[in-house]
Amino acid sequence: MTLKPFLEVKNLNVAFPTEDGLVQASNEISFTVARGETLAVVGESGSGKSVTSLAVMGLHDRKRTQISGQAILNLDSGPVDVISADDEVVRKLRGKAMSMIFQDPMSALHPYYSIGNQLIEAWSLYNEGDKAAGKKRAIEMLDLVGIPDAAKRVDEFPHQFSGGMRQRVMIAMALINNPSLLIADEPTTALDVTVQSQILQLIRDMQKEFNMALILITHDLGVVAEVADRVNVMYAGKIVESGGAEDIYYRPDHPYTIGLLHSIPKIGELESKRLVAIPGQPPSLINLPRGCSFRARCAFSDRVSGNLCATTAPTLDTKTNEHFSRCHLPEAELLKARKEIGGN
Amino acid sequence: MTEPLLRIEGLQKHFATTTGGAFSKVKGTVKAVDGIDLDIYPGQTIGLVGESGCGKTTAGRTILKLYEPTGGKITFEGQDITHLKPKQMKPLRSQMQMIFQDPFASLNPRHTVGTLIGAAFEIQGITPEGGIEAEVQRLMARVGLNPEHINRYPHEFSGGQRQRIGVARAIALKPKLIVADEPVSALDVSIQAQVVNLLEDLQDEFNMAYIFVAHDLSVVQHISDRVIVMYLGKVMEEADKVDLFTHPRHPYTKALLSAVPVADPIKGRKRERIILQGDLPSPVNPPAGCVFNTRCWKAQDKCRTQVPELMQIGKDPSHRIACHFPEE
Amino acid sequence: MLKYLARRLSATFLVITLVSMSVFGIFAVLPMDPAALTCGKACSAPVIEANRHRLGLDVPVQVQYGRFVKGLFVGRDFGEGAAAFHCPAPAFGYSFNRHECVTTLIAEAFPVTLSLAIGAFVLWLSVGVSLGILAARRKNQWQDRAATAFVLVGTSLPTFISGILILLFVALKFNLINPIEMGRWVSPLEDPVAWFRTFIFPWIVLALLYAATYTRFTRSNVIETSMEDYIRTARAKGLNERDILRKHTLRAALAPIITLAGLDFAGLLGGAIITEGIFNLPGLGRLSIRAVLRDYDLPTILATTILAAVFVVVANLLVDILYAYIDPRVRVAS
Amino acid sequence: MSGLKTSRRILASTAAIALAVGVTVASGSSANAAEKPVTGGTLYFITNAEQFDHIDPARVYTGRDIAFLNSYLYRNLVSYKPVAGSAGSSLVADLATNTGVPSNAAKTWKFTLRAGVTWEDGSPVTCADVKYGVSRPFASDVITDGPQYLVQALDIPTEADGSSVYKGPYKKTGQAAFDKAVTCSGNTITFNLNRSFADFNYALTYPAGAPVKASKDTGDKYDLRPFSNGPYKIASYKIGDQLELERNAAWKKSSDTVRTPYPDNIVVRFGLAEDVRDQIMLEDQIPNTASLDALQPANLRAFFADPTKKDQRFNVYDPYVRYAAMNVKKGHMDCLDVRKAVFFAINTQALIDLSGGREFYGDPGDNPVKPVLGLDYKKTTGNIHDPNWKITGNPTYSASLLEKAKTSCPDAYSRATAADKGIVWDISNTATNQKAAVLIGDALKAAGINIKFNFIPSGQYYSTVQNRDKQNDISSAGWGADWANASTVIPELFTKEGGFNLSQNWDDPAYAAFKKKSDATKVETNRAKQAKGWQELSQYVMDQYWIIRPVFSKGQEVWGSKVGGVYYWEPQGNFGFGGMYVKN
Amino acid sequence: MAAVVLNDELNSTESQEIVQRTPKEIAWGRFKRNKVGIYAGGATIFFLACSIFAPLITRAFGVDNHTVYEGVLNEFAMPIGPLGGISWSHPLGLEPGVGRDVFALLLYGSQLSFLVAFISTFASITIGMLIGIATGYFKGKIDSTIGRFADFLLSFPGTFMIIALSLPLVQRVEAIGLAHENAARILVLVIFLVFFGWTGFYRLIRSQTMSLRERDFVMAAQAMGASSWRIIVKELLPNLWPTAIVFISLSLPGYIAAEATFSFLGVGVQAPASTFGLVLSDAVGYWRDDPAYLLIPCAILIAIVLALNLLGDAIRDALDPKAGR
Repeated sequence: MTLKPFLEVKNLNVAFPTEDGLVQASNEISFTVARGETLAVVGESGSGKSVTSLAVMGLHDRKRTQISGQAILNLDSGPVDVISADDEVVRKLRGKAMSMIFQDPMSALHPYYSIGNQLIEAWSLYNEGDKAAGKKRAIEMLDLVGIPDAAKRVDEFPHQFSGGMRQRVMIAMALINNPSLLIADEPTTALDVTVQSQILQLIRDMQKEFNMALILITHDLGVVAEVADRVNVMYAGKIVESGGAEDIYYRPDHPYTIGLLHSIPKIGELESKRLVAIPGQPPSLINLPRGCSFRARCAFSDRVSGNLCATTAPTLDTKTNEHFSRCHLPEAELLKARKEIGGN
Repeated sequence: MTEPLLRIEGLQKHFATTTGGAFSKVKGTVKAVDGIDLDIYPGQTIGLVGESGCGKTTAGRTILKLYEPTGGKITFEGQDITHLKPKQMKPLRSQMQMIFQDPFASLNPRHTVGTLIGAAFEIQGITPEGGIEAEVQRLMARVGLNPEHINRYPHEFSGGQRQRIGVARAIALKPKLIVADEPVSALDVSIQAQVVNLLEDLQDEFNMAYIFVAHDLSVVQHISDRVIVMYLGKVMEEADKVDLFTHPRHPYTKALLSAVPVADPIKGRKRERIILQGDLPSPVNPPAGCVFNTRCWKAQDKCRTQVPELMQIGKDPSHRIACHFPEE
Repeated sequence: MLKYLARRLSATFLVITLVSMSVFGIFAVLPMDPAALTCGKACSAPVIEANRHRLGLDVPVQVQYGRFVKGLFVGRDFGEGAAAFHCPAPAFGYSFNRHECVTTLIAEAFPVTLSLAIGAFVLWLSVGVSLGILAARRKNQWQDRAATAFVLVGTSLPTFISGILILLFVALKFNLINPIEMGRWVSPLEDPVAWFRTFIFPWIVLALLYAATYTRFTRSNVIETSMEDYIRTARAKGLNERDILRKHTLRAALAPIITLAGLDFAGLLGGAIITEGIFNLPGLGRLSIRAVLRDYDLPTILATTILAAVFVVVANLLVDILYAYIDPRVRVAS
Repeated sequence: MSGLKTSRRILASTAAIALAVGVTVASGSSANAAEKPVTGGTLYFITNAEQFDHIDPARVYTGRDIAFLNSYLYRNLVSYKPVAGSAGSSLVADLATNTGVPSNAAKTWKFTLRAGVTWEDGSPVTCADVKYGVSRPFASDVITDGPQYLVQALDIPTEADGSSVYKGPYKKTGQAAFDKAVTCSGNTITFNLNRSFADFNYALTYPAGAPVKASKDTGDKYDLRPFSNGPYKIASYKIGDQLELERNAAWKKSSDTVRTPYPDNIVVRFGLAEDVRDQIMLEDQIPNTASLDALQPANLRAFFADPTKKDQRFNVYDPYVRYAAMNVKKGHMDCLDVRKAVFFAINTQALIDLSGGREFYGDPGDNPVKPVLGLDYKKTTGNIHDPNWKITGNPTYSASLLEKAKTSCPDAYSRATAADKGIVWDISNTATNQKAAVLIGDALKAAGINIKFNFIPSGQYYSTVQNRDKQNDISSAGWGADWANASTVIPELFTKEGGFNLSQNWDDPAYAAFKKKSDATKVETNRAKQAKGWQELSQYVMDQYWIIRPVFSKGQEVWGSKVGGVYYWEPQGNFGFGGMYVKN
Repeated sequence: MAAVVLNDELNSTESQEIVQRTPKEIAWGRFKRNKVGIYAGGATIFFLACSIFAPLITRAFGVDNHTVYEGVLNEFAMPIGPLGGISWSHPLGLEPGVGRDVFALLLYGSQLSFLVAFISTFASITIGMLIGIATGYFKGKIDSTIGRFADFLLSFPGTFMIIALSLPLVQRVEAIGLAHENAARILVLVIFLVFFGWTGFYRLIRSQTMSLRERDFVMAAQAMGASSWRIIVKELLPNLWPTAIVFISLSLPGYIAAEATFSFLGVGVQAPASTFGLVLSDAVGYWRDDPAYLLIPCAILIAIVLALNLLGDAIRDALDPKAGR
């Protein structure tokens, strides 16, 4: 991508102080997204993917969160750093410059207000015009996201919609002010697989329609493969690997990514070979061990010379252009590892 | 193979819906499960798939007689257990067990691991050799838990470990049949494989039969010998795994398969997809005729009026579908 | 919705019937003899018998109940000959101790209790809810702790103590009320200032008690609601915090308070026995207590008890309807 | 104390009765000769009570209420003279032109009505009105609580159960018999009695003999608004709130020799909290106010200790004797030794102190008849004059009496001493009585007597204990003579027919002789002989310990600085309401 | 909102490396951190101990609750000396009118208050628990009937009914010979308090049981062949205890206050026994002359109820950190 990235996240850290200690939820996060580009963030729950995006949206309670680093939005009017900007400035970016949709469409809409009401509210924040104009726009948006009979359903309440329909409503609401960036946080996790494909299709269509930068957060590698241009793989609060979708799927550099790709059975592979499991559990984010946080589960840490994995946290090394990985494993060992696990 | 371990014929489970409130009345019935047949043999795994609300979980629970069946017949090892009372079922409970989806909800947070796993022995009044505690520790070791943690509480374990506790509890009495209800769908991706592998290993070891209830087709494909596809309480298609995945005949099965995202950017994007329109209809008020007709691209008038019979199709005698217009 | 209403209405009616029947039953089986108690000095068996007849207690309890119900719809006659008189519908009976139709007594007492209840209600609701919101917004800061302290003092102080302390050591001590007019019913339409002065201390006493509950309830509801996904959605839309609180958080957080408030209010309408007693308010509470302790005035006892229960039952109904109006989930489901 | 307690909250309803002769102890009157009464203004009365017990003339029986209503609202054939001192006990003609003419050995009484007396609507008060008024108490199902002298004395046959054959003006059953007993001829009304009744005209000071206009009678509801023929009429009356009187324009001074109405309006405020009432009086917050109740003991002391208030109070012996009645019916206190043991054990001093001390509560008495009755009172022997009696209680002597009872009446002994039994004492449930119970219980325990208290809600106290089945072993009570003759005390309290017999003494072996003597004394027309009879009967009552520890009680009244013309009206034991005015 | 994310993160990152504690330890740890709770607990123990050891304590002070002291009241039966006769021998002064020791009256009075409160609380809990579990677990007709009955009960004016009915009921209890005097009065009061009080706990337990029985662990037990009895006792009860404990701790102060209120209204215990309500209703008549007699019992009653409330809050926060937060 040659475009100037719309969002530049630089060295973002988010931590929550708790009774038991400081939870380092995201750690040294840097990435960029341009308009029209889809960045997928993959990782297990607790890997810090939601925390990062919420930080970009400025949705963390600053009193209870320690945030450092930068998240710069390159707006037409000039760059704004969401992290350091005033609450009021950030608020006015939300919904307009950047929007977000959430995992659970069942609870993300206010149960007491009609769909139309909630859409109009979002619209009127950034548009002059009376309610009728807002409603017109709301119906238009509902139509666009594929709600049948939108003019009638606009007055209905969330509980009268199915999960898939609600997610469409959420998308309509997020897009009603033509945002430049859409963050979709596990938008299909709560949905059935047939509905999931509808929604993914819709998100793709919408991205084209609005030429947005899209950050798609998910744990489902299948979903990522279908929509992502680039992929960030997160583990224990850090980006462990980042690259183009094909790089990640065909040339994974990090043992975690490799393991992940092979731990899921693939449709069509009918011969029942044993799955490759990543042993152990993800580490606690409190008092993370020194060194590589994946070390305890990594099958190859013994192939790294010395005690490097235990003592030194790997940095995000550039392997090839725009493909980074946080691993001490030498190139040769890596190729071997790919073969050993995946057989390709 | 001779006598099936378990035979299900025309199993039905209907729930009454009420109006709620102080003076509730029965409003209607939800036909959560409306006619399932299956035979399962020792060592076999049958996958039960479908989207949420299709009745697969209810089916699993009804098979284990955790719900009283509304209709049909359940035969376990030749014995008709359809209408056995809970007390009469008790001795059979050691033969058939269940693994639950949610490892948080299925373990009583007030009990230690030892109590949780040991309960099976206690309830059935069985004292294993060496005592319950030793046996529990042996089981813990078998499912990959540290036996020293016998006195810990569930919240001290991660999700994957908890699911291992659930598995240990289910296999404690060496049952012949286990209904696994979405056993990995609540687990993190990296953990799912661990549990799937464990289940496979245990099956090899004890020759148990599994009824594997899941919505994730890829996992079902991986673990099952035979697959039943359900939609709104009804069986749409059933076939041996290979047949079903290579040559699905029901439009719904086909759509379901095509909707599964493939973790391969090039292949995945090139793939021809069938995107079903609309949502699952409400089970309270299912469509007339073929229940799938509202979302089926091939639906004709006949589909809206006539309920298709579940019939054998193709060469394989065990491949059956319920469709007026099967795929080629 | 109409069907739902009809069903609820008939259920409510049934409950009211059951309540009135059981109140009748309970008082009928008691070893109290109102006829003997109102017999007076020249008491003898025939006089007691005559009294029993006069009070309508000489017939089986189901007949008494039948007369009661009939009286509610068509009115009732009492006494004989020149001493006869009529209580128009809805007649709750006749109090021979107060020489009035019970309906009249209730009609006189009700505005007092209503004033007490409404004022206290407004006060406790406004204080309780705003304190609760403040505490929730300033969670774990001094405002929260102050509100918590208020809650604890409020719940710990029985009304009979707070009432007496406020009456003796505040109102009387500093001449804040006109003693000879204390508790006298003044219509707010005629003299709003006097009305306010009559009720302000009772309001404070009741509000102190109830506001505590509401502070606690509001606080936890606001905190809980503000953790809801849809609040995050509102924030993600770009809504400012004030609107989020006003339009999104409070709407959902305060809806359950309707149930609580409705029932508390209805409970108070039946009479605040202690507060009315302490502040001399001639409301339903004092009417009923007087009927028990001074006269054992059975018709009044029955009427006030049934009425108090009816308030609660009807409030239940209204609260449900109101809730259905506020919460579309309930509305559409029914 | 345990005598009749005019409860702190509610005036006990049935037994407060007027008395003829009073002795003023402290200042009896504020009527200052130099001061001229002022006409006009509003006079307030305040009370903790919720209402007057009754204001229907046929039903009112409380001294205070009679004094109040008689002064303002309605007139009797005869009235007590509205003056201070003993002169106040003399009768004056009121509606009648004379105080009654007896004949036929005082079995027939004639009164002639005064001309020009009118009702508040201007219609004249007729003989028929008086006759109708007298007929109303016979309707015992409607007209409850009033005095029964007329019902009992009029010459009308009775039914087997003792009730009159005449059932009152509403049912009119037996009307002929009544018409024979009370006759009108022009302005003269004649009462035919069934016995000699030398002081029948005193009985007519009760409004039960006052006229009622038949067309205005509303039966039970007449108790809310009686039709006035006095100087005031009711502007409004709401129980629990207030009674407001305004001038009756139809009343003419010329027709009334008794009343001089000064204030324009009279307002009685009911239901004031005791603290509020006391505060108003202590701080003189509303100076044109008089309290209808005595203040709470502590506040009373403060009021009387304040020299600036010396003209705003009096403290007098009231008409009452407060006592504990022994229910001597079999199975109750049927053992003289036990009765005596109870009496001698009690710490009288503590009880009197509890209720205000001798200064405000009263003195230990020795007689059911109060000394203020003069003729009929004679110091008795025994009881408090017994050398073994100690004012603070004598548990030793009491124990020795019990020891005697062990053999003389073992049943009663075991009831009184066994831990699981015990003597049950009825008492109205007031804060003071709760404390009295503690004191009594403590004192009796020292003597080895096991006492239990049955607390009864004040409003229901007398109706409960007068129910012979419900009455327990001992009942606290109080009684005052209805007029200056012990015929309104001894027969009322100690004969079966009496209206207030709490001793249930008719099974006592001594009863027959007692009853015979009482009946004879009642119809004795020689006043000196009669008095001797009462004295002997009183001594007998005390010897039998049918009642114990009488207290000759005191009453206090207080009023504000702007209230003038206050005096103690002895026969009613209360304010002389008629003279009160509001100072400028 | 941040907290939601925080919780998610924490739950999913729990691993065996963190030293974990049992639920009891967690609750206890949370409780220990709450200073107010600790003080309130201390105060509660103090008040309870004072109450239980009333005979010993009063003996140590050389007083008792039944002796009518002589020479301590003046001729108007008012305590001699300042502050209602407070002195070394009578630390809280004397009862005007009678001359008993206020300190002893209150100590023994607290015994009755605690007695009524404890019996009422435990009876309500027991009934509510039994019926709540039974109806919540078995559902069906009985459940809806009892539910409606509970609604029905709630519509009655409880306070008034207690006042109106207690006297005749006490008489009846005495006539039957079930109990006498104060025992009968306490019995009737407790029966009333429980009769109108069990529904609250019943609803709580019922709704909790309903949600618990839908939890998979109940089904897991059923799948193992556990009887309903075993499920109730072994699976449900352990999860209901915290609710019960919280409820107990929060209803005790309520019942203490209620007992005092009813004594004040003349329902319940009567002289010569004493309770806070009796002493207070007596003291109201003396407030001008002897304010100490009113204010001291007031302060003590408030302190007890406050301490119990604070303790209840602390226990609730410790056992059920989400409620009320």
